Amino acid sequence: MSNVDLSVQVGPLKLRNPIMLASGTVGYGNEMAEFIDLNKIGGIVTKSLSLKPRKGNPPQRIVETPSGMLNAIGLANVGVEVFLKEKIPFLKKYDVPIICNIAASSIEEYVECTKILTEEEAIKAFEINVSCPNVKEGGLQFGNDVSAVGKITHKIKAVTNKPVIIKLSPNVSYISEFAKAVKTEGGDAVSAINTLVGTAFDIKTRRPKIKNITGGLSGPAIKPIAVAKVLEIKRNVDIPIIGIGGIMNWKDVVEFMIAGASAVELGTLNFIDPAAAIKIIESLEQYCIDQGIEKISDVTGSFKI
Amino acid sequence: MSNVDLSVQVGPLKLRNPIMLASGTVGYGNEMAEFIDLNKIGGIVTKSLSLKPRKGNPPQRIVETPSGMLNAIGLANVGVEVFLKEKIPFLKKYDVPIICNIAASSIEEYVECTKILTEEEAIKAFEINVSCPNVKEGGLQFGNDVSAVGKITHKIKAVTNKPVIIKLSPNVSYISEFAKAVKTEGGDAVSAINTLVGTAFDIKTRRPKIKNITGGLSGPAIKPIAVAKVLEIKRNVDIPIIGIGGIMNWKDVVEFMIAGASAVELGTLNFIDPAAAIKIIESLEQYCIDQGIEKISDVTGSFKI
Amino acid sequence: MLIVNANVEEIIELDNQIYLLKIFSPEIAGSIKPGQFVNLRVSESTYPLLRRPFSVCDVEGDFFYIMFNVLGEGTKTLAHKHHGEALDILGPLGNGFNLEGDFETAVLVAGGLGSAPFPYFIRKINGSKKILSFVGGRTFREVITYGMNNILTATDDGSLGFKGNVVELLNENIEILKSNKIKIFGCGPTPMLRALSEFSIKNNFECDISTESAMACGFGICQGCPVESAKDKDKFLLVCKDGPVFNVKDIVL
Amino acid sequence: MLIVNANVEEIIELDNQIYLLKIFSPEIAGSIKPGQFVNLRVSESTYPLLRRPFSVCDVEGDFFYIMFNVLGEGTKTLAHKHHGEALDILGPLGNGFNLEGDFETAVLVAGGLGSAPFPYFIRKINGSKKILSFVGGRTFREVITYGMNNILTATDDGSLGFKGNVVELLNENIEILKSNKIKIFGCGPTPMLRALSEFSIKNNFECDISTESAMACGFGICQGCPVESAKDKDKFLLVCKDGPVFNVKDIVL
Ligand SMILES: Cc1cc2nc3c(=O)[nH]c(=O)nc-3n(C[C@H](O)[C@H](O)[C@H](O)COP(=O)(O)OP(=O)(O)OC[C@H]3O[C@@H](n4cnc5c(N)ncnc54)[C@H](O)[C@@H]3O)c2cc1C
Ligand SMILES: Cc1cc2nc3c(=O)[nH]c(=O)nc-3n(C[C@H](O)[C@H](O)[C@H](O)COP(=O)(O)OP(=O)(O)OC[C@H]3O[C@@H](n4cnc5c(N)ncnc54)[C@H](O)[C@@H]3O)c2cc1C
Ligand SMILES: Cc1cc2nc3c(=O)[nH]c(=O)nc-3n(C[C@H](O)[C@H](O)[C@H](O)COP(=O)(O)O)c2cc1C
Ligand SMILES: Cc1cc2nc3c(=O)[nH]c(=O)nc-3n(C[C@H](O)[C@H](O)[C@H](O)COP(=O)(O)O)c2cc1C
Ligand code: FES
Ligand code: FES
Repeated sequence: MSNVDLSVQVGPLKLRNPIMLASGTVGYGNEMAEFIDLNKIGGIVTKSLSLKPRKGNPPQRIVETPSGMLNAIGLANVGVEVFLKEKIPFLKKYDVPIICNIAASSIEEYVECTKILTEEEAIKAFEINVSCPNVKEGGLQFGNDVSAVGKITHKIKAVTNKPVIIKLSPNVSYISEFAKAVKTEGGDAVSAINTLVGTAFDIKTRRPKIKNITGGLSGPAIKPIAVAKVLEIKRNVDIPIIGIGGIMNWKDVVEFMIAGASAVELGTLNFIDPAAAIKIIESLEQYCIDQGIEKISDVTGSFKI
Repeated sequence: MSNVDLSVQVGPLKLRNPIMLASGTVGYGNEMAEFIDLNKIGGIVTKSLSLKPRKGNPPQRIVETPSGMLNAIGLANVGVEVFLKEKIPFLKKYDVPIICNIAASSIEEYVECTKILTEEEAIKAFEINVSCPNVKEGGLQFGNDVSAVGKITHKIKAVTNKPVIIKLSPNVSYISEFAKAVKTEGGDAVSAINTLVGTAFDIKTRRPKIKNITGGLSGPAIKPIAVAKVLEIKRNVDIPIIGIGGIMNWKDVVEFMIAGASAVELGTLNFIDPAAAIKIIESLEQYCIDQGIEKISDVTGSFKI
Repeated sequence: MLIVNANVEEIIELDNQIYLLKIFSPEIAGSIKPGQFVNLRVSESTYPLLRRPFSVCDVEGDFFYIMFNVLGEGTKTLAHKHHGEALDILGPLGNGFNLEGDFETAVLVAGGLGSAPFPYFIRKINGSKKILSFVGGRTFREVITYGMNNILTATDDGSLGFKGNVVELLNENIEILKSNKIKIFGCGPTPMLRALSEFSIKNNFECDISTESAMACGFGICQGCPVESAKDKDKFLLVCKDGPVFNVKDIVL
Repeated sequence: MLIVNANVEEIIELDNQIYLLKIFSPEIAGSIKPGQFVNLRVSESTYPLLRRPFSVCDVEGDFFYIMFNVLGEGTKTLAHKHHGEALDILGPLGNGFNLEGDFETAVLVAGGLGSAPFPYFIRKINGSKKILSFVGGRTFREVITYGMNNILTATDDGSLGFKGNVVELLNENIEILKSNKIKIFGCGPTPMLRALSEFSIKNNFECDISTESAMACGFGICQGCPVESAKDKDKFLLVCKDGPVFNVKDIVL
C-alpha cells in the first residue's frame, strides 16, 4: 500500500481513480467483469441509451484502419426500460460509479430519458452524447451546432440534480466554443472526444466497407487530435474535462492529464485488452511513486508551454 | 506499352497521370530527382511560398505518432524571389507540370505572390494554402472562415488566368461548404486535405514535443478522415477534387479516386519511400489492365452506395 | 473466457500456402470445444490494432492448432512467428457446434478454409458418429482436406472431383443423405453457407453453420458483428457471442 | 544517395543491451564515409511509420555495421531482426567528419552511444593520425568503448574512471591536448556537445561534432531537422543535409 492519492474530481463527481471505461466499449459491464474487478475502476460509462430500444445499423459495422478502426454501430441499445430492469441490477452489485450515457433524436427525448433514469439512485452521473452521426436536428447534427448543445445542456440540467457531462464532437472548427456553451448553460463537465468521421472503400466492389457509408474513427491514430482538443478546451474554458481518444497505456493517460484532463475514458483498448484498465491503474500508482506525486489530480493541466 | 489512358483533367489542368507530389514533402524537386524520373510524375506542388523568405519554427518540428506524424515546420521557405531565381530553373529542365503552392498572412500577400508568379510560364497552376495554422486574420484562421476562403479565391482569380486550386483545411465542421464557396467564386478545383491539428506531450518534461505546441497530423492514420472529406465534397459540390491524406500505395489512390478525387497528392510517403510515386504509377497501369479500365479518369467518383 | 499468454510451438506450412500454427496453452487446449474460436493479438504494436479471430483447428494434449492462409497484415505477421514466441490469446470464445441430438452421421461441409474447425470436430466425435465430408473450392488448390476423412470433393472449375459447388455435390448425393440419420455441419464463405441453409431447410436436414463477421472485440462488448435473427426482427444476434455457430433456422444470412 | 535492398547478416548483442547490426550491402559499404548515416525502414507496416537514422559504425568488406540500444518501437523491431531478412536502406546520407586538415592527433569524444561512428573513423584513419579517445557515460554501464583505442573514461557517478563528465575530463588533460596538433571529433547527447563546443572554442581547438535531430526524411525535403546557424540568423541549417557533422563554429546548439 502506497500513500498515493489516485482519486479525482470531475466537477461534483468523485472517482477513486481517473480511469473510466468509455461508452460503447464496455456494453453494460457484464462481459468485462469476467476479466477485471469492476470495483477497482474509476467509473463505467454505459452504452448510449435511447428511450426505445434501437436495433442499430446492418452489417458491416466495423473495419480496421492504420492504428485505428471505423465503427458505425448505429447506437444499438436495449432502451431505457430494459436497461433499468435487466442491466442495472448486475452493475449494482459492484461499488463502481455508473455514468449513464444518453443519445437521442430530439431534445425532448434527451429530457425524457434523463427524467426516467435520474430516479435510479445507482446512476451517479449522465454523459450526454450529442456527437453521434445518427442524431439530427433540421439536417444538422446536434454536435455541430453550438446553440443546440447549449439548449440540450440547459434542459437536461433542469430535470436532474446529478452531474451532467456533455460528450463533444471533434468534427468541428473550434471545440472550445462548445465547451463554453456547456459551461454557460450549467453543464458540469465535458468529455472529449467522440470519434472522427471517416470512411473506407472496397476497391473491388467500389462500395463503402461500412454499410452506413461513413463511420467513426477511434484508436491510437486519433490520439494526437484528441490531446489537441483537450488542450484547446483547457486553455479557453474553465470546465472539468474527461479525455478520450486512442489511449493504449498509462503514458497516454498521463499525456491527456498533462494537457488538461481530470479523468480519462478507455475505448477501443477494451477490445484489444479487456484487462488493460487494471494494469493502467497499477502503473499510474507506480508512476506517482516514482515521480513523488502525492495526488494524481495535480497532474491535470500541468503542461509547461 | 499498354493502351491504358492514365491521363486526368483537374478542371483546366491536364496531367499525364493522377499522381502528384504534395506541397512541403518534395522541397523544390531537386532531392527527389535523385530517386525518380520527374518526367514521369503527374505534377509537382512546390513547398508553400510566401512573399518574403520565412525561417520557419524552431526545433523540434516533427514527432512520430501511431501510423502518423505531426509537423510544425512553420512554412519555412525561400520566398517568391529566390524561388524564381534559384529554384525554378532546375524544375524547368523537366517536362513536369509545376503547381506553385502559396501561403500568405494576408489577402494582399496572396494576391501579390500570385501576380509575380503568374508571369513565369513554367508554372502551370496555383495551389492556395488557406489551411495553415500560422496564417491568421482577426485571430481566426482563414481556413476556418468560409467567407475569407471565398474572398481569397475571388481576388486570386482576378490576377491570373492559370488554374487556381484551393487547398482546404479538414479542421472544420463541413468541408463541403468551403468547396462550395470556392466554386461560387470561380476557383477551378479544391485539394483536400491539409493536416489535422494535433499535439503530443513529453510526459517527463510536461512540455509539448513540438516547439510550436500543436502540429499538423499526416500519414496513414488520417486516411479514413481524408477519404470521408473527399466523399463529402463529391456528394455536395460539382468541383474537381485532388485527394490527399495518408496515401501509402496504389490501392489507397484508387480508394481516393472512387470517393471522388480526379488526382491525388503523395505527402508523408515521400519521406518513407522517395521512389514510391513511380511504383504507384506503374501499379495503377497494371490495375487498369487487370480490371479492363481504359481511362483511369473513369474511376473518379465511381463509388456505389 | 480467459486472456492467456501462450507460446508458439511451431509454424507448419501445408500445401497451397496454408499454415498451421501450433500453440502451447494448457488452458485453451483443455477447455475449448469444436467450433469455438480464439482471438489472437498478432503483435504488440498498434498495427495491426485489433485481435484476429481463428477457429480452433485441432487439439493435441496441451497444444492447440489454428489453420490460416495469408490475407493481410495480421495473417502475414502470424505466418512469421517462430518457436518460443509469446502469443496473447483471448478464448475460448463463442458457442461451438451442437454435437448433441439424435443423429448417426455427421455430414461435414467445407468451402476453402472452412475446413479449419473440422479436424478437432472429428477428433472429438471420436468414432461415436459416422463422418461424411464434402469439401469444395474454386480450384483444386483451394480444396483443403487436412485432418478430414471420408471425403468427396467439388471444384468450380472441375479441376478436382465434382464440377460445381459443394452444395450441388450434396444434392447429387441426396439419396445417401436421406437414407441416413444425419446432421449437417457447415463452414465456409457466406454465399456457400446461404446455399447450404436453403438446401438444409428445403430437405428438412438439421444443420449448424459456422459464420464469420468482421469483429472488434470477439466477446460481446462492441456490437460490431451483427447477424439478422430469423425469430426476432427487432434485434440482431451477435456472431461472436450468440455464434459463431448457428442453427440455420435461427438466422437470416 | 540510394535506396538499397540490403540483407541482415547478423545481430550481435554486446554488453549493456547494446546491439550491433551487421548488414550486407556492397553499395553502402563501398561508398559511405565516417560520420555519415543511413535511414532504415525497420518494418513494412505503418508502425513505426518513418525511417530511423543510424550512423555507420563500421565497415568490413561488403558489410557495414550500425550500433544501437533499444529505446522505442523502432529499435525494438531492429533488435529482433535475424539473418537473411531484407532491410530497406536509404544512404549514404549527410556529410561525415572532415578528416582533412593539419592535425596529428584525432581526439575522439564520445558520450553514451556517441561512440557509434568512431570504430569506422578509426579504421579509416588507419594509423595516419594518432588517436586519443575520451569516453563518458552516466555510469560504467553507459560507457561504450567498442572499437575504440587509447581510451580515457569518465562517469558522472565515478563508477568508472574519472568522476565527472567527459568535457571535464578533457579539461583535466588540457596540457596533453595543448602540446599536440589535435582536432577534436565529438558525438553524444546535445548537452555534452554544447559543453564540448564551448570548451573547443574557448581553447581554440578545431572541433567537428556530430549532431542529432528528429527526422522525417533524412535527405532535405521535409525541413524537419533545423539547427541554428552561427553565421546566418535568417535561416536554419538542416542536420540531415548540411550535417549531421558540423564544425562547432558553424552552429549554435
Ligand atoms: C469466428 C471466426 C473464425 C475464423 N476462423 C478462421 C480460421 O480458422 N482460419 C482462417 O484463416 N481465418 C479465419 N477467420 C478469418 C480471419 O479472422 C481473417 O482471415 C483474418 O482476420 C484476416 O486478418 P488479416 O490481418 O490477415 O487481414 P485483413 O488485413 O484484416 O484483411 C485482408 C483482406 O482479407 C479480408 N478479410 C478480412 N477478414 C476476413 C474474413 N473474416 N473473411 C474473409 N475475408 C476477410 C479483408 O476484407 C481484406 O480484403 C475467422 C473469422 C471469424 C470471425
Ligand atoms: C544522424 C543520426 C544518427 C544517429 N545514429 C545513431 C546510432 O548510431 N545509434 C543509435 O542508437 N541511435 C542513433 N541515432 C538515434 C536513433 O535514430 C534513435 O535512437 C531512434 O530513431 C529511436 O527509434 P525508436 O523507434 O526506437 O524510438 P522512438 O519510439 O522514436 O523514441 C523512443 C524514445 O527515444 C527518444 N528518442 C528518439 N529519437 C532520439 C534521438 N535521436 N536521440 C535521443 N533520444 C531519442 C524519444 O524521445 C523517445 O523517448 C541517430 C540519430 C540521428 C539523427
Ligand atoms: C465500437 C464503438 C462503439 C461506440 N459507441 C459509443 C456510444 O454508444 N456512445 C458514445 O458516446 N460513444 C461511443 N463510442 C465512442 C467511444 O466512447 C470513444 O469516444 C471513442 O471510441 C474514442 O476513444 P478510443 O479511441 O479510446 O476508442 C464508440 C466507440 C466504438 C469504437
Ligand atoms: C513535413 C510536412 C510539411 C508540409 N508542408 C506543407 C506546406 O508547406 N504547404 C501545404 O499546403 N501543405 C504542407 N503539408 C501538408 C501536405 O501537403 C499534405 O496535405 C498532408 O501531409 C497530408 O498528406 P499525407 O498524409 O500524404 O502526408 C506538409 C506536410 C508535411 C508532413
Ligand atoms: S465482435 Fe464485438 S460484439 Fe461481437
Ligand atoms: S530530416 Fe527531412 S529535411 Fe532533414
